[in-house]
Amino acid sequence: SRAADPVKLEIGYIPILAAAPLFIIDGQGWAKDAGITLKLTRFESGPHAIQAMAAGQIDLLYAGVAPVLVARTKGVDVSVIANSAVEEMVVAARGPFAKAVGTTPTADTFKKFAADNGRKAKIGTQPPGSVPDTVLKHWLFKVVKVNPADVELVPMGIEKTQQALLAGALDAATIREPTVTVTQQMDPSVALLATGAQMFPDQPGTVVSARGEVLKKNPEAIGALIKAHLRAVELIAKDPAGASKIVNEYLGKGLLEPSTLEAAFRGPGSKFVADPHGVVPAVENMMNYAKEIGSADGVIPVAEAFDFRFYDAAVAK
Amino acid sequence: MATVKGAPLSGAAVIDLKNVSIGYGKDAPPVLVDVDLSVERGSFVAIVGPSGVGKSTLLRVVAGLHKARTGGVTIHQDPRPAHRPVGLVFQDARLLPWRRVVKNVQFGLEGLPVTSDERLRRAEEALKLVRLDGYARRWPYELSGGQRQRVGIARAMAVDPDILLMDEPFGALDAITRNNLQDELRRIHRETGKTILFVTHDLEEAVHLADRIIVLGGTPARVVRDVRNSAGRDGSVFREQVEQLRLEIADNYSI
Amino acid sequence: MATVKGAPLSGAAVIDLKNVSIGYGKDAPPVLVDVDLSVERGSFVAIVGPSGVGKSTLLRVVAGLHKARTGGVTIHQDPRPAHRPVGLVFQDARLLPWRRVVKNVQFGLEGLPVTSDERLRRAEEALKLVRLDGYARRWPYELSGGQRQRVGIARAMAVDPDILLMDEPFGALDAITRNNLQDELRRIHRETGKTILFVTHDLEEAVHLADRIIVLGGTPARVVRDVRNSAGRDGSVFREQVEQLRLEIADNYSI
Amino acid sequence: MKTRNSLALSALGVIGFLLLWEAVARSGIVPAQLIPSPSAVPAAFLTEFRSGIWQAMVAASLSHYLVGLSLGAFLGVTFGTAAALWGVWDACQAWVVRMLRPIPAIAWIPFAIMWFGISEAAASFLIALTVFWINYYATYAAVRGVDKDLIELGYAFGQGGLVARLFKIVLPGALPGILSGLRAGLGQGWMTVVAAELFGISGLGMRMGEASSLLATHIVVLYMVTIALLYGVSDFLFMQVQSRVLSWQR
Amino acid sequence: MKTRNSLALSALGVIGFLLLWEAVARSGIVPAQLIPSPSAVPAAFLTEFRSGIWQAMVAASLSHYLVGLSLGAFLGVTFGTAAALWGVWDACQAWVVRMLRPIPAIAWIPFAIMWFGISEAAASFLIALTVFWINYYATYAAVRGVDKDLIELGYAFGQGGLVARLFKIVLPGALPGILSGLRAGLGQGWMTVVAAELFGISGLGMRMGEASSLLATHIVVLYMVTIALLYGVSDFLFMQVQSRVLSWQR
Ligand SMILES: Nc1ncnc2c1ncn2[C@@H]1O[C@H](COP(=O)(O)OP(=O)(O)OP(=O)(O)O)[C@@H](O)[C@H]1O
Ligand SMILES: Nc1ncnc2c1ncn2[C@@H]1O[C@H](COP(=O)(O)OP(=O)(O)OP(=O)(O)O)[C@@H](O)[C@H]1O
Ligand SMILES: [Mg+2]
Ligand SMILES: [Mg+2]
Repeated sequence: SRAADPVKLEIGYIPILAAAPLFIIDGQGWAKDAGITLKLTRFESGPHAIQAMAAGQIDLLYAGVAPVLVARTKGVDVSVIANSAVEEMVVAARGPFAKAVGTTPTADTFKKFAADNGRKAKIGTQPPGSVPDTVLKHWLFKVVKVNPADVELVPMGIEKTQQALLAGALDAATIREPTVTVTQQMDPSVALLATGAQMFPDQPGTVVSARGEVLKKNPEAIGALIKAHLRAVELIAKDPAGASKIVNEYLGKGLLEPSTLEAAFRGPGSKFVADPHGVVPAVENMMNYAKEIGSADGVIPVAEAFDFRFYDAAVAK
Repeated sequence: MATVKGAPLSGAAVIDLKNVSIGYGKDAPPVLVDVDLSVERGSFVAIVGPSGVGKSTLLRVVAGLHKARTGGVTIHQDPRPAHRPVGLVFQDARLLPWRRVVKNVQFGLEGLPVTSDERLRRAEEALKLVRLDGYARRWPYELSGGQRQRVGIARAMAVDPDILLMDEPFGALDAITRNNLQDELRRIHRETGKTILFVTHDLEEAVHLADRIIVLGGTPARVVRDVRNSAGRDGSVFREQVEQLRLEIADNYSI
Repeated sequence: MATVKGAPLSGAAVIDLKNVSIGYGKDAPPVLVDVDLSVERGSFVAIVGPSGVGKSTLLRVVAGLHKARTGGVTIHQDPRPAHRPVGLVFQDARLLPWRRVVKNVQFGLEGLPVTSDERLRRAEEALKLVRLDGYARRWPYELSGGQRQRVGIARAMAVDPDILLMDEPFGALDAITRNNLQDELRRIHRETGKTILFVTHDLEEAVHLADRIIVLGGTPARVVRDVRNSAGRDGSVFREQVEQLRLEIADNYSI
Repeated sequence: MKTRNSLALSALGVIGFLLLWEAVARSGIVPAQLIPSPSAVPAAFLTEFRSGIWQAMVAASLSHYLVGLSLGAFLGVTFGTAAALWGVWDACQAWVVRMLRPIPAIAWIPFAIMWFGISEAAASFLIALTVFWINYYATYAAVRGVDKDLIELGYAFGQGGLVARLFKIVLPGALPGILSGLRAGLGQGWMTVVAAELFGISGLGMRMGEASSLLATHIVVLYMVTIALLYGVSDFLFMQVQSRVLSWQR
Repeated sequence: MKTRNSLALSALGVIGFLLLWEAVARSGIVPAQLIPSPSAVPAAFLTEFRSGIWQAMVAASLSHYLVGLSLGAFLGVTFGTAAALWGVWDACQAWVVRMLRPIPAIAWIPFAIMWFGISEAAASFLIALTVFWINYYATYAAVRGVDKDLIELGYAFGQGGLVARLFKIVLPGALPGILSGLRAGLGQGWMTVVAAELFGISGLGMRMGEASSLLATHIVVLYMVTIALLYGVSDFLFMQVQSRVLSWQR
């Protein structure tokens, strides 16, 4: 199958830690070994990437599961073929609010903060319907049981969320690695209020998805790629330090120290899981909850969006 | 500039206005009405009349820059208003501010099949004619009022047109410069047989230069007098002619 | 407009230029040199000379619009170039295109402590003076060349200044309009005792109006003649005066 | 041209454009989820209108837009005039302006957040910023280009003082250029509304961002058409006013 | 003013600005991680320069910028002139333009991806777009404002044909306005570079986006200063050329 002319795959990614397996595959040359030429393209956000995918500009994508599901309802032929990370989103607080709620936030601490400061706590997240918004609401109203009158949710882009948090315009925000670590290094007052698992068990995160056409045309190459993906996930677990050096070439080269990335890999916000099977029920749960709070109209059939063949074949050997 | 173009077919009307009325805007009253004017090849016609009567307007219609409301205008028997081979001296100098003097003078030549060397030669010749040979490289804003007007004259002269329309060309010039240019103009007219339409507010000048004088007057204006003039430069015939015109204009003076 | 301001302190120099030289740019040769000019209150001075000699430039220096290179300029004994109470008629009409005629005429009044009713009254009076009462609501682009120039005259007249500087104000006007305005100017000068500096290229006009005539000539230009004039309107003294001046200018004619 | 003719031609142009768009959307040469056909807009409008979202978003954006536009235009014209008139001030600020000018709205967002928090004011600030630059440069050039002869005229008639010169000569003379800047700013302001509302301030931009992240392109297009309409009407009105104000030009 | 004086004043202005910035950054009145002090820039520059990233990003962005700028400026001037000259064409396009004008660069990104893929061309397209609009409006107004008397002059001297009229009267007469538009576009182009490179096309914008999402603000500021410098130099050169080209103005 190693043809003389290698298969070309264009892969899009969002520059977050959860895309680390992709960087390792490319950095270690594992794709080349499998006769695949990779072209990596960075995207600011999932929707832009999905648009590019719908236009046939990229073949695979490392991004959140939500845009993929949405794209399918719009008739775009994409499937999830593997998982990359789960439980990415955490809630970080800063300044007086972090002090006020401490490490074990309760409904009362929220109420007390609102009363003491004469204003509600402002928590930044992404727009309604997005994963961060849904899981944050789940944590606030289902887990901690905060009175909705005591908080104010501010929807914005993910990058703006971090800036707003550091600027003190927000009291807390949903963020993910590597920014969690970076933020904490920059501002010691930043504290984690909830981990991803606390917010929503098995909180769905970043998945590997592919265009149906590509799956049909190059099944072997995809299989090889998923195998490499599994290897990369293992490497991260076994050797976070080594992994962080490779990943740093792609993510924040010259902007971050590899040690920061290593800390992020070891932090509570990174949990790499390649198996896509477990994601299905988690997504279903999440969608049910989204429907319950009215930020989604209906439930999309989730299982159809998953194509387990490549993962199953890869673990079988 | 002083080349004779073809044989001046004396007697043919090169400018022919038939029952023309002219106005600005749609609903405003007309400025000029009932203008019948036939100018023969080679004649030197002066147009006089009070300020605001419509002299410039008439010239603009002849040049094809303004459409007559009614009536027919033909130049060289051609009723199309465009591409008339006329040279025009505007009442304001109207130089292109982004061209140096010599380039301004060449402006009219650029539409003609003339080499750039020849253009330059003719522009320099025309500048010499108006006594501005030293000013070729100046910008228009660096000129005095009279100098600007002379550049405008040079520009029209450089084209060497069959028909020359001049709107108070010597208005801003001192007596001596004016006399020089009047003499030049007479010489050119004599040598080349151009047809010249010459607006002026100076009766002496009209009588001195033209062989036919058209007086505009009234509101709306019309041609009130059309005199053949054969007065020489000085002497009693000249003075009489001027005085008579002055009286006639005064009679029709209104505005 | 026709109010006598104070008692005309006859004999005092209201315009005083001492050894002035004037030029454009830094390194260019001067346009005017060695100008010594002292104008008494109430006098009517005509400035004549060939085109481009520096008449307008001299006027702009007196008006404080251009700085002399060397020498001293005082107006009303005041050496500061700003806030000189002069009225200026430009050689080009220089109307503000965004103001209607009547508003253009009011322009100079807006700096004075005058009510708006009074402004309007004076503007209308000035427009009547130049025979343009019907044109108050027009835009400048709707005027003929001579009408524009008359609006410029009305603008300066409306201010009713002590010193009136006029740069070929009647240059674009027909004989009759010009005669009317000359008569008005003489009347105003007689009645109000204004000091008038009047640039013209018309020797007859200079002799007819002014009681002193200054001839500029040469390169660089200087005052070549400064004559007291007492010729009446017609008659042999007038003709002689004009002829003599013509000859003198011709002698100094160069440019 | 007569107004009626020109209106007919405009309608023709718009109809042609819409037909082309519809044809492209239906032809399938582009993925349908990227370009919804214009015929999908009315339905989308009804849904959004019934739920009241449309009105709320339009009202919010309009208020950001108007505040930002007026502020930016006012400051732009003021600073542009000042720089064009005073050589010393111009020289002082020339390079500072050159440093600040190319900073994109996106890069200003942190500052907007810092100074104004996540508030309506922050959005207006960002809009004001882009509008400011366009007006600054247009005014600068227009004031520089005012006929020096007319300024001289002002001095000659005792109107050479700062205030008189400014309001009687410089600004009227520069008006055509200033108005052209204002008009360009009118559109640039709407272009920025979207970017300015991407960080948590509700309005058309936020709704578009939301819809876009859910790939609800028909909603995106609805709001794009909404913006187009709002802009179109304001631009049209502006042109009417402009042709009044500049009626002294032939 | 003498060139030397004005340069000194400019330097003074910039130094004052930098000092103010340093003071604000050090004072602690704003969170340090949001505004690094300017003194942090040289060190950041050295790191980025040594790793070769800086050169690569500058080269990439410069090429997007130049292509987009020339294309946008050329088309903007062309269409602006056409619309200003032909009433029929103007009427046809007036409302279509009004619909397209307010669409922000961000909303064009999907189209850019669709038409050009994720390529340099897409970035250039987005830059060209903003530059286009500014030039379009500036040119439109400038051409409209050309002295009608001069156009008449052209007709009188047989230069009334389209080409002659355009190149000998209309464009030279509109030049001051057109140049002011080009200048505004010069800056607007850089403002858009950042937005245009946020979707996977490498360049300054991408690097800034990366750095900003990792909160490496000193790198963000380094690139902002880089852009400022690139823009400042080009604007300065443009002004020199402009004052040459317009030397016929007093
Ligand atoms: N801005 C300028 N820069 C350089 N030279 C100039 C400028 N303005 C005028 N000149 C020159 O200065 C000289 C005097 O000009 P001025 O306008 O004073 O002449 P004038 O006597 O009024 O002539 P005219 O009767 O033609 O109006 C002329 O030779 C002219 O070319
Ligand atoms: N664009 C215009 N719109 C309306 N009326 C105009 C326009 N141009 C000229 N007029 C009017 O038409 C009449 C004739 O103007 P024209 O310029 O032909 O006069 P003229 O005889 O050349 O006068 P002058 O000797 O003062 O130059 C004038 O009353 C003038 O007010
Ligand atoms: Mg006329
Ligand atoms: Mg003069």
